[in-house]
Amino acid sequence: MANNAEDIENNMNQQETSVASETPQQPQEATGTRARPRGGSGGGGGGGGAGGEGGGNGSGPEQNGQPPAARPPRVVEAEEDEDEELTLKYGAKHVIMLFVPVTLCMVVVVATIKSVSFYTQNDGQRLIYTPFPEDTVTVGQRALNSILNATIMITVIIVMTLVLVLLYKYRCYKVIQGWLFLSSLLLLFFFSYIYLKEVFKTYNVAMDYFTLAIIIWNFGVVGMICIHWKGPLRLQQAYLIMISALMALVFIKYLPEWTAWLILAVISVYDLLAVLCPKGPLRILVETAQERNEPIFPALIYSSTMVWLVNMADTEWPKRNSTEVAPPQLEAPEAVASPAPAGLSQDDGGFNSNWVNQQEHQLGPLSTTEQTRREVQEMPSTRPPVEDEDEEERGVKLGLGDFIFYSMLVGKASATASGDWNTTLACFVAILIGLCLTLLLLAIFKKALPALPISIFFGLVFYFATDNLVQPFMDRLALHQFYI
Amino acid sequence: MDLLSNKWIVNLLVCWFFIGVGCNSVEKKIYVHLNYTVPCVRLLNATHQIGCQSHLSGNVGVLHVLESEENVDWVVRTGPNPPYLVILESPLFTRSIMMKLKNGSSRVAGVAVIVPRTNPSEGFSPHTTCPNENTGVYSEHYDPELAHCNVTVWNPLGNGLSYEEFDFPIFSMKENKDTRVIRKCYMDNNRAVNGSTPQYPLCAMQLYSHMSAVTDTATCMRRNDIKFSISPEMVCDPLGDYNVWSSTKLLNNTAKGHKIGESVIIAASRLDSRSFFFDVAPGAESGVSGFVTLLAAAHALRNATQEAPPTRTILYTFFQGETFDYIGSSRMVYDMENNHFAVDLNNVHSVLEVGQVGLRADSKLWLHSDPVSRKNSSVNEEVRKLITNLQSAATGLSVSVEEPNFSQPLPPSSFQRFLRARQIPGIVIEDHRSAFTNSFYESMFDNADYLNISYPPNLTPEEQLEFVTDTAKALTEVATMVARALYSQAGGEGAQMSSIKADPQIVTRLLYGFLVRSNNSWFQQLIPTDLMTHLADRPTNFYVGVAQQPSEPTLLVQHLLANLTGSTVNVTQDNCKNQREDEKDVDTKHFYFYMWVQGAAPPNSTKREGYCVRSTVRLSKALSPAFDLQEYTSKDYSTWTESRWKSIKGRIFLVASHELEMVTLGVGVGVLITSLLLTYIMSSKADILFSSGREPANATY
Amino acid sequence: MNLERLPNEEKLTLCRKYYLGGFAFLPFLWLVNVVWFFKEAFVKPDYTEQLQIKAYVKRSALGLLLWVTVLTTWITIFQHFRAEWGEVGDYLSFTIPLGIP
Amino acid sequence: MTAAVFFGCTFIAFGPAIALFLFTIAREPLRVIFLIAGAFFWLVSLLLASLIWFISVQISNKDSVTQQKGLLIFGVVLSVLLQETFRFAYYKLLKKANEGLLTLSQEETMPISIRQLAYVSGLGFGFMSGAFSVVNILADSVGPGTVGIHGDSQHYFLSSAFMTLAIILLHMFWGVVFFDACEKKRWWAVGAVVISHLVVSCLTFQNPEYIASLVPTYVILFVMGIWAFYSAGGSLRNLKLCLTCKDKDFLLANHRPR
Repeated sequence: MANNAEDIENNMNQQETSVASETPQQPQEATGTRARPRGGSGGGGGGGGAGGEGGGNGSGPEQNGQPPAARPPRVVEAEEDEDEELTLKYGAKHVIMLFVPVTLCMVVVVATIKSVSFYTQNDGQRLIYTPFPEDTVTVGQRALNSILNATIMITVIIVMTLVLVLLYKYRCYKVIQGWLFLSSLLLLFFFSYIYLKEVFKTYNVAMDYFTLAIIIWNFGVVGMICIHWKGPLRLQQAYLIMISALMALVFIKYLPEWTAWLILAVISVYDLLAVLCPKGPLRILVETAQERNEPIFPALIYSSTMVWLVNMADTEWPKRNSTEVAPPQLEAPEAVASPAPAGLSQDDGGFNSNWVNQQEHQLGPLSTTEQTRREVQEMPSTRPPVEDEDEEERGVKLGLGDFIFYSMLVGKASATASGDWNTTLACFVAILIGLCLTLLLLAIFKKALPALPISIFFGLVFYFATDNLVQPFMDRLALHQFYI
Repeated sequence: MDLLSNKWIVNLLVCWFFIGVGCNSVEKKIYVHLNYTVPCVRLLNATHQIGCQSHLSGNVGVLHVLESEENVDWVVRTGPNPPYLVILESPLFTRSIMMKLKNGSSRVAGVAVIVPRTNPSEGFSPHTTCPNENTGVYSEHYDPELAHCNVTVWNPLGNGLSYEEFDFPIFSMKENKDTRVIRKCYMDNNRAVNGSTPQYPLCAMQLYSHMSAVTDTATCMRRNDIKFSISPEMVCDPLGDYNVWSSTKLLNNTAKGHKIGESVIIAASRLDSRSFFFDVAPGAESGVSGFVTLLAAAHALRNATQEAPPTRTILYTFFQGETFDYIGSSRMVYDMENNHFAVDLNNVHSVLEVGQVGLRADSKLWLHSDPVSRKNSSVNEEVRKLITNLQSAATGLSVSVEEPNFSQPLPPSSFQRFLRARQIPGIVIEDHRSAFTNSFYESMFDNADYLNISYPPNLTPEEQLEFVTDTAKALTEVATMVARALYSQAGGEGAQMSSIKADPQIVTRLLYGFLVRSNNSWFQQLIPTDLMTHLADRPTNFYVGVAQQPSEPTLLVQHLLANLTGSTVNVTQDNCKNQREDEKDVDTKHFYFYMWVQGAAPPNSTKREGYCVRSTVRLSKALSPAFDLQEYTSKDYSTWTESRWKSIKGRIFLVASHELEMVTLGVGVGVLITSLLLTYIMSSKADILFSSGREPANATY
Repeated sequence: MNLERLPNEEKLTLCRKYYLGGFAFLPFLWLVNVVWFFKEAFVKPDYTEQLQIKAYVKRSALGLLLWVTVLTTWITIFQHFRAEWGEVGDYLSFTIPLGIP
Repeated sequence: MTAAVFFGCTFIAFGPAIALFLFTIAREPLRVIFLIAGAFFWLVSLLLASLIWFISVQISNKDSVTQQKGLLIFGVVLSVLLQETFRFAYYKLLKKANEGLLTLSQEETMPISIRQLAYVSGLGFGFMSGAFSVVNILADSVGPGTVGIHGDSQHYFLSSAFMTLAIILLHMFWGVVFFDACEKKRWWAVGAVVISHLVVSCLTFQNPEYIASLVPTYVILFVMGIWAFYSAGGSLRNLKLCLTCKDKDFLLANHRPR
């Protein structure tokens, strides 16, 4: 989310530069200063600007990417008039283009939660990373346990981040790639397997192994093709959504309640730090990526860019897209990868032991969701300047991690809130507002803000508030049929 | 970290303020959930499935209270709004009506039987006319004439309802708040006043009892074994429990198989019973009368056997699951044959089984024996001895024993399983000459009232516990007779005879505990603390249940037997729990069973003073051999399994007429379409409509 | 990825790869191929590779149809006879419905 | 079978709202965002109201039925007032945001007019309040049963749906009138909005006498509709024109890219 926050923003400073483009000094400072707060923005002034802006749109970054002086003023003039319109319009468009997939993901999760009891019933299994049971006698004990669980999880996340950074720093691309591929394979095949089984069980229908094999095989392989190789964008997006939904469902099932809430909270705080703290591991990663001037290893990204390109397709130079399509393809694998490893657990006994490595895989990439957001911002800066001018490039990319956490929050809300739809609704709106608010705040205050914290914060607040305050109130109202 | 702090604040809010936040009030407006519902569940054997089954999402039907048998026609034919959920007063719970409903089951969503507080006047037995027909000793090759109850139909009243299969749920309800609500709901809404069809909204009911298993035991056991999943799903469990046994002489229970020089007299009785419904099985006459008598006899024999031990050993055995094709006895015989039991069949000298002895017309008991095995002279010899022992034992008591005519086969009894293995002399004591006198055999009415265990009004539970009823007195006599017979049969000298007397106090307490309230002070004294949860304020349920852990009656009988036959020893609680006299003692546990009972509290304090009881009481598995041999289609062993289920519940509510529903839908669609059209026009014409600005479609209405 | 941006020969190779891939028991791939290249094959103005694309799309559609028929018949057979097959039916089953034979 | 009731009620309650959303909101990202923002503001107001209500319930004694009902009524009134306050706050915020946008953009016009904002935010309020008041009822309308075993009217679902419909549309109209009044500094109009909102809420106190509550509500709905129509710049003349379809000149006159 943060990325299209910055996305909007760079539109702003971009057209500010254009406003003040008579004096090439100002913009540089402008971008320079504005570059600071951005987590992802490596390499100081101009580069920083690039870092921030790359987020959504291919267009922004290069414009302040290379020193503004280098930019022909004419171009700026050309852009002027649409730019202020774009300021909000495109930002808004991007947000909407994210609303749809996020909503879809949440709908899938909530529908599953409401219908398939498997994901809500607690059969005592826990992730190895949340070893402390929550069915304790005293509240205090439970609180303590959940805190411990969350701490363990978050430390694991941080550790995995570091591991990834190191892997990247020493150019073990092959390792990362292969591992991601493998894990994505396992995810696509195994999670969908479990999901199917539970669905069939719920509706009490018979299914034979032959048909099952065909279904899983097709689903998995086509998924791999679409995500790792070439496939219709819609299909690719659908797969990414499904994957995050499956991942979220697994979290919802295997994370104890309080632990889940705590982890959500801590994750968003972690994201906050990752965005604003000048010396985060992500930042190091990003900077190295910038030095090497290359997209970081495939990231965990839902890309809406291409959707948009489709509309403009025929009017644009056909040449461009070879480079254009690159990012999504590269990004995709890890998108799959992160949740994937949870797929490692195909067995009934010794469940936990498996969860260990699953988690290790999982959490690593998950943590990269934030970083990948940053990375995506870098990517456009590596593109040839040819395609900078057209606004169609301003696609947004949202880490699948965000999908997962958003859906996890909403799903957990609908699972735990005693069959009350208001709570689910409230959490949903709160999260969308988290997206919107970043935009509104940007529109008002013009400051770069990370997104996950806001959404999750609203989500948590509204979950607890609605579940404990609003729900009884609305319940009484419904009882007497009063309307407010 | 503000997120955290905030979260915690909210959590604390929850902790403090979590009051008065009930479940959804609209749901409360719609549904009334039934609290006390007893379903009939699905059981399976080698060939059939019996019992009831609802859809996965429950069966919904419009309530209809059946007034008479003719009224069934309304349900299965003429009634205007099927399917119906039939409410039966228990007098109408007959085979003919149930069969009509079963055949018309497309229009029957379910049945709810309302059980009255008082027993019906005429007899009712949902069991078959020839209980355990195929697994007793009287098979075609044993004696064709006697097979299939050709000579005597033991349970003439049996209508076999318990062995029918219904594809709709059948629940039983006690007369209580629920039934009042149901009746009111029915009267208010569904009552067809003078023939006119009732108007919507109608009162309806939904019953959930979806059973997992299907077809037969072989199928469901096979599906149990298919475990290719993270969470393997069991669909059925074999019926079974534990037999309780105890011996007057010490038997090394660890060394199985033949005991040289050991000659054992088996004093048997059955523990379990059943009824049409799942967990109402009082079995007063069919089960309790027998084993209470045997318990009392065992107690009466304690001193005699300790002071003057007879030459032979008396083995008290209480068989579980006899109702379902002799699970307990067949298992014990199987174990004896395969040397898995403390003794084997060669050690068995004779068998004396106490059957139904609760109701005795003119105080006669009938000694049933097996005509086929008595053709063998030596067996006949022994049987005669046993009979004479019994007759001599009966002298001086208010009971008289007689033999039915020679050619009559044995009634359904555990002894048949022993005969099946080999020709062992034995007698089955019953209170009926040919057919059962018990007119509620294996039904929910076979309860304390039927044994006319009644107490004078305004007695406290404690007083009731101590009050000696006539039934208790009668059973005491029987117990005394049985005890003396056993003693002499075991070769004890006659001097002791007169001293062997059953205690009416014990008997009445036992009857009270098993048939009225197991949660009484006496039982509480005689059990370990961890069994307190098993005690309840209702009659014990003697349905055998599935073979996981010992059921309530088994545990009760085990501990009662231990207390009644065992002796208190001065052993610390720790040692007692570790089955040893003291720290260095390792081998008494082969002979003895120690248990720490919580005892009584002295009058001035509330803390109970526990003590250690040492006895020879043991539990032995009562799981049909068919499941060890994995012969799920076995002909000669019990193959009964009980299906699993997810939820058993029922609720009542009103259903709206389809017209109203359709109207609602129609209006909805209409509103949608009109608004779509209007909005489209508005938004297309918005420019003109709001000339001073484009304000689309906010004047739609 | 965005088809319109592809030069025709790449479209052709892509379509061919999808078509060939479909033979690995991947009817879904064929479905994707058909849907994805339908416009290319039948709507777009003619160009040199279009004929082949058309052929591939048609064959994919054919294969897809074949698969659909095969699967539906098999599933109907299975659902109908599973109970009668008894043991075999159970071992063929991925999920066995509860409570109904 | 009762799925019919579910869909029927859903269509009744949300049909117009959905239609409006599809034809006028969905295509414009900004509007969607402001819609959701409006929903959010309504949510916050409800949250505050229920917080106060909850605390008051905790300190009151829970046994006296009358007191609980009184508290509930108090809660309703409070939440109505809070809603209108938040409407005002939202108005202020939008003004601020628009100014912000205005400063950004060289053009005088902002990408979205205040009237559109009024309409969109009103609809947002309506959506959320409608959803919150009816979604659980809809969820229960699926089940086999219908209301009435305790003697309630069996038209519970239907009336709830119609009431929700009225509330949604009313919120929309209130939004338009309210913002317009704020623009023109006609505070009496603002007062009128608040009063009418209060009246509508208080009318529902006499449920389940549905006639007594629904009919006046729909009268108010109609009046507010007309008012909103005029304050949104509509007029009879416009209406005639667009009915008689002599609008070519208008199309030319104020044709704007949408």
